[in-house]
Amino acid sequence: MKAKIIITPKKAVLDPQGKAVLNALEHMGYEGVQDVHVGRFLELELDGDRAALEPKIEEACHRLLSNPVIEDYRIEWED
Amino acid sequence: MKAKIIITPKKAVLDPQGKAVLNALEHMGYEGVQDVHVGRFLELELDGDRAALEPKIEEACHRLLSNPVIEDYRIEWED
Amino acid sequence: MSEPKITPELIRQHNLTDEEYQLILEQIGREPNMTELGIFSVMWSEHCSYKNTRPLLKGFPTRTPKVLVPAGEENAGIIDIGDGLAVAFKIESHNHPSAVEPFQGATTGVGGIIRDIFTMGARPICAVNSLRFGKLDSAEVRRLFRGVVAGIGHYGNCFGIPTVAGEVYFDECYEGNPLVNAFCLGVLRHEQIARGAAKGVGNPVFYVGPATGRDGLAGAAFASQDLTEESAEQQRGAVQVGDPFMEKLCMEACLELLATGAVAGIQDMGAAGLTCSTCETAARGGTGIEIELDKVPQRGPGMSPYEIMLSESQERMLIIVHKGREDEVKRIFDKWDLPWAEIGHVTDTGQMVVKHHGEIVADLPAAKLADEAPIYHREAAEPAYLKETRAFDLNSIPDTEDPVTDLNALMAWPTIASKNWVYRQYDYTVRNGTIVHPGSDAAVVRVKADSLPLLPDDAPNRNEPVSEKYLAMSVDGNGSYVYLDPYEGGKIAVAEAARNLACSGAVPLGTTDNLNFGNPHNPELFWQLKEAVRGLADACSHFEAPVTGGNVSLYNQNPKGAIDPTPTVAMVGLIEDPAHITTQWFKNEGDLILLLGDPVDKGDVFQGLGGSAYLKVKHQLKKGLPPRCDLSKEKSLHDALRGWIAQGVVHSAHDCSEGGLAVALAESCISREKARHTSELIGADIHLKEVPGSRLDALLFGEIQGRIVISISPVYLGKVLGQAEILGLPVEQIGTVGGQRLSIKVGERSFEWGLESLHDSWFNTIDRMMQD
Amino acid sequence: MSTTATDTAPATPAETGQGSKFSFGVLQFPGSNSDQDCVNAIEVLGHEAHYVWHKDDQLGHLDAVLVPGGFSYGDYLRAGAIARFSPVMQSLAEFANNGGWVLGICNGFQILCEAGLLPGALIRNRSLQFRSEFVHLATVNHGTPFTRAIPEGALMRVPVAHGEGCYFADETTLSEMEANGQILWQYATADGKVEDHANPNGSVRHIAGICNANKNVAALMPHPERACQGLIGSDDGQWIFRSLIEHMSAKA
Ligand SMILES: Nc1ncnc2c1ncn2[C@@H]1O[C@H](COP(=O)(O)OP(=O)(O)O)[C@@H](O)[C@H]1O
Ligand SMILES: [Mg+2]
Repeated sequence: MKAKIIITPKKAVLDPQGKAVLNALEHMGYEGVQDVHVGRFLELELDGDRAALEPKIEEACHRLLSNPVIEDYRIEWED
Repeated sequence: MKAKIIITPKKAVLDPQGKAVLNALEHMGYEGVQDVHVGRFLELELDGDRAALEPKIEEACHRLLSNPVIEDYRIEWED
Repeated sequence: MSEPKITPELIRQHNLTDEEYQLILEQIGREPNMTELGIFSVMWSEHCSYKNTRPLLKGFPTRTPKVLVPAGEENAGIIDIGDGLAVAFKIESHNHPSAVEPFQGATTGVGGIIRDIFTMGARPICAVNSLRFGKLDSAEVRRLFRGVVAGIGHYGNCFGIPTVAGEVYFDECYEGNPLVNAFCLGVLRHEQIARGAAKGVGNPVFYVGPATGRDGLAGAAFASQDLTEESAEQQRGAVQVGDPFMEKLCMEACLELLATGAVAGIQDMGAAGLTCSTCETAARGGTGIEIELDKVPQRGPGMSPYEIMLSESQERMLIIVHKGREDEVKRIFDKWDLPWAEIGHVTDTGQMVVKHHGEIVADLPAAKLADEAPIYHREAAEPAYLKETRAFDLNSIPDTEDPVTDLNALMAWPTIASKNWVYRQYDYTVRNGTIVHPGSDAAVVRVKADSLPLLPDDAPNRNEPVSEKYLAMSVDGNGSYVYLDPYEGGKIAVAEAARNLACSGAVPLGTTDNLNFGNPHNPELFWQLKEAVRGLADACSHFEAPVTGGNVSLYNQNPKGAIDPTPTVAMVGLIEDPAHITTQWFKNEGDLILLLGDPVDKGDVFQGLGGSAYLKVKHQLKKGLPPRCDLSKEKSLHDALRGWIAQGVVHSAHDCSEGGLAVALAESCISREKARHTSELIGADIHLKEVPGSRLDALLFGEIQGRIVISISPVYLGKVLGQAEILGLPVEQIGTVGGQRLSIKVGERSFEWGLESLHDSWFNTIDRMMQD
Repeated sequence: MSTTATDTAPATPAETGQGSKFSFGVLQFPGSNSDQDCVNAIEVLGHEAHYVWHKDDQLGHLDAVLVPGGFSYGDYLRAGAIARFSPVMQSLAEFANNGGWVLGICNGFQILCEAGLLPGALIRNRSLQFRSEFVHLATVNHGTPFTRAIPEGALMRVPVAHGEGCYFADETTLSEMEANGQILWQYATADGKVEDHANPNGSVRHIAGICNANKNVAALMPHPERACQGLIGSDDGQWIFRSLIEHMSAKA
């Protein structure tokens, strides 16, 4: 079982990385890109009962994996 | 329209971040986590014709957004 | 989008008292609107107005003939270093933001202080930091420590400024309220000093740097429901995120622009961003300023005037340009791919006028806002706890029976242990100027031609060679001493900084200080502040190290109470000749070890144990009278040391601070780092005389002030002792350098430490504690 | 199968008969921060250095090009990833393909790898922390334009300052590089042992610096340009620049 976690900067928080990538894409002539956000991706390989794991992984996301002050996260489960 | 790009280190490449997260999770008593991989997540907000954009974004992934020597990528499209 | 009505509730949320609100009504002769209320609230905050501390700060010595720009006049003071060159330096705190988000809090702290320096027209050449955390055995403290250090490193490393010195203390009083004080120093030629004044009616006002977002609005503690339709979270504002890359470009562009002569005034947007920069420049210029918010680059749609004016988005500057030279701004900022916008102009009305969608949203008297904030003479009362701490009798604790274990414990105590875990995360070699790296008493950097800002193409001195200068700096501040005796503690903070400079061979040029204290409304806490400032001021006068600027951070408390009052003092000194640059570690087998200053205070043999590291580590006590500081003795000691250094006599000099003589000796044996995992260890054989009535713990671990351990070649012994006698300075030979052990004999008793294990516990403790 | 660089290296502008004072270009990207240090080092050695702005594309007049350290474009995305697309990098590729001498340092190494001018890539330090410290470098191949003046067996004490300096290349590439003598420097202990303990970032085979198959493009993570004067801690870094100067003089 896998939990895929995507962590992105909160909307209101400055994302200089996204800006830099956006500028680079524009410079290189890629058109049609309106905005870029850069975040992190975590893949957890898990073993056990999903129902039991879910709240734990949620908690881990909040406490350790993301920084709730500046980041949002979401989890996708895959069996 | 959005292109969501997930970039992960190739298997053969050291993933110290994954290791660190795995250790931290173990340390904090989270059980059932077998392995962790850490990568990057990019969200591109796009405007235009998807069929026309697809090959371009593919190319951008290959040329700029990922480094094929050390990374794999995959793209998910969302309307 | 209607602005809410001003209610008592709203006024209170803006941290304004009823009296202050009355004063606002008097100053503007009407009710302020929401935006104006916000503007007053930030301008009259302690951070911008110093309303609680201004009367105290008046006591600081601020002028000597070398001071070119004194404290308080501009963003940073400036001091002459000779040959037409000058330095600008300042320290600033980012304590509360770092408690909320350690990494970003620290980065934006570093970014802010670097901006203050290049705003003066100076090129920043090095950074220093002073940090306080709770005890390292708490996971939460480790998280904050890790985040802050990574943040400071990230900003400085990316920006390309070497972080060359600092200090870190761990004490439970800082739990939940870490202190993050960042210092930056820049250099410039006298004629390159830039001013933050809006001069020249009609001159255009430019905004340069990234777009304005809702960053840092939480500071204004404001939560009105119908200001915008955005989510509550966005209304609260977002944590400020630092972008060192952007700031590096911004600095290069600003220095390039300043070299053209097109700039009439320049000011960074720090706390209270656009508000503070517009009204302060107008106040300094004796002019008015008018801006249009529609022209301000904005990160998101729908920002209100209130939000735009109060945003603390980072890396932005306000530049007033001589009319007709607008194109130079555009050319240079386009070259650096930086956003710019012309947002207004200088007026002669004395008013700060802000327009939005064609309407006037603020119209306030600039000078009153900037300079006529209320001033408070707060009540001060000697704290009750002092009775108890002073009454502590050192006779109630037994003398040490096992100095070997005690020294090992002190060396491994995080406050004393090597901070290499910290500074190995800081680039300290960039700019090719760092001569003494972190790890000695004071850092030493050189000023060379490429340290200076650009000159105009037609400057007559453009190709003149620049004579190299050598600057030393140290930051110090022992909060426990200040807690136990604010006046003496304040003096000691300055004396220690000066002593560290003397050990490196430098003469003090000036001081910048950061006052980290508790709530000034509490008379006991205000007393601490008042007394400490008096101590700082007396000591700065004594060392002829005028205060060129600084920062006040009040309300530092956690639920258990206020932090220990912690003034951090950064002092900068000058070394004339590179041959005089001195480091703290022993170098040559056979050198003689001398102690400058008395081993113990003969009048009070326990002196130095009160408030000491030893008392905390061994007896878990923060009590007693801290050491006294005799300023004139200190000064003659420093002068004598510099004299011997100039005569080429001194091979190493290290002062005794936390942990006393034994720790200073041990550090002199083991602190020379040559490369990764490669320290050079060299032993010492010490013989101390027993002082009648004294105790072993006081002799080895007492922290009486005014002591320096030096090593010299044996041929100079007579010379040094002879000169010391003439000067009336207590100097004694206490041992020799050499061997593979540190051995200390006291009378008949003898103690020994292996260098490897001393080094291991000192060098690796923090690293080991952080491995989790 | 080792050939010396002098056999294989194509002509450089220096060969066309300039004096003995060589002209080095130092690229400047937005975010470069060791560019001044490179100029400083070259000047200490008595040669000329000129900044080349990232939007310029003229390199032909230069004898050698240094790609300096720093955080080009903030190192956003990946260190060096964005810089490689700037105009000057197109010219640099040409310059290198024509046999021009190119030395990348720190961020310069990252950029050259990203640009494909050198094999492999640089990833996060295994400690996940920035590392700033002096290291010792052992020279693996003394027979290149970048190493020829380094005394046999000598260790160079130079600083590192990077967060992403862990060199990676796959095994095939590494074996090829080794066979070609493209591994130039490895991290060593103070007594010359190449081992894990000495390695500040976790690089494969403790690699600190490499060159291309043609031996005219080299790069390393440590900063030799910050170690060219005893006053700032070491002058061992001079050997690398001296090698290049000696080589160019021999060719001139
Ligand atoms: N946060 C830090 N950043 C950089 N250098 C530091 C830091 N903390 C300590 N250091 C360095 O470690 C050495 C020892 O510091 P400290 O024990 O405070 O010295 P002292 O007691 O002489 O003031 C000094 O060279 C100091 O600059
Ligand atoms: Mg000291």
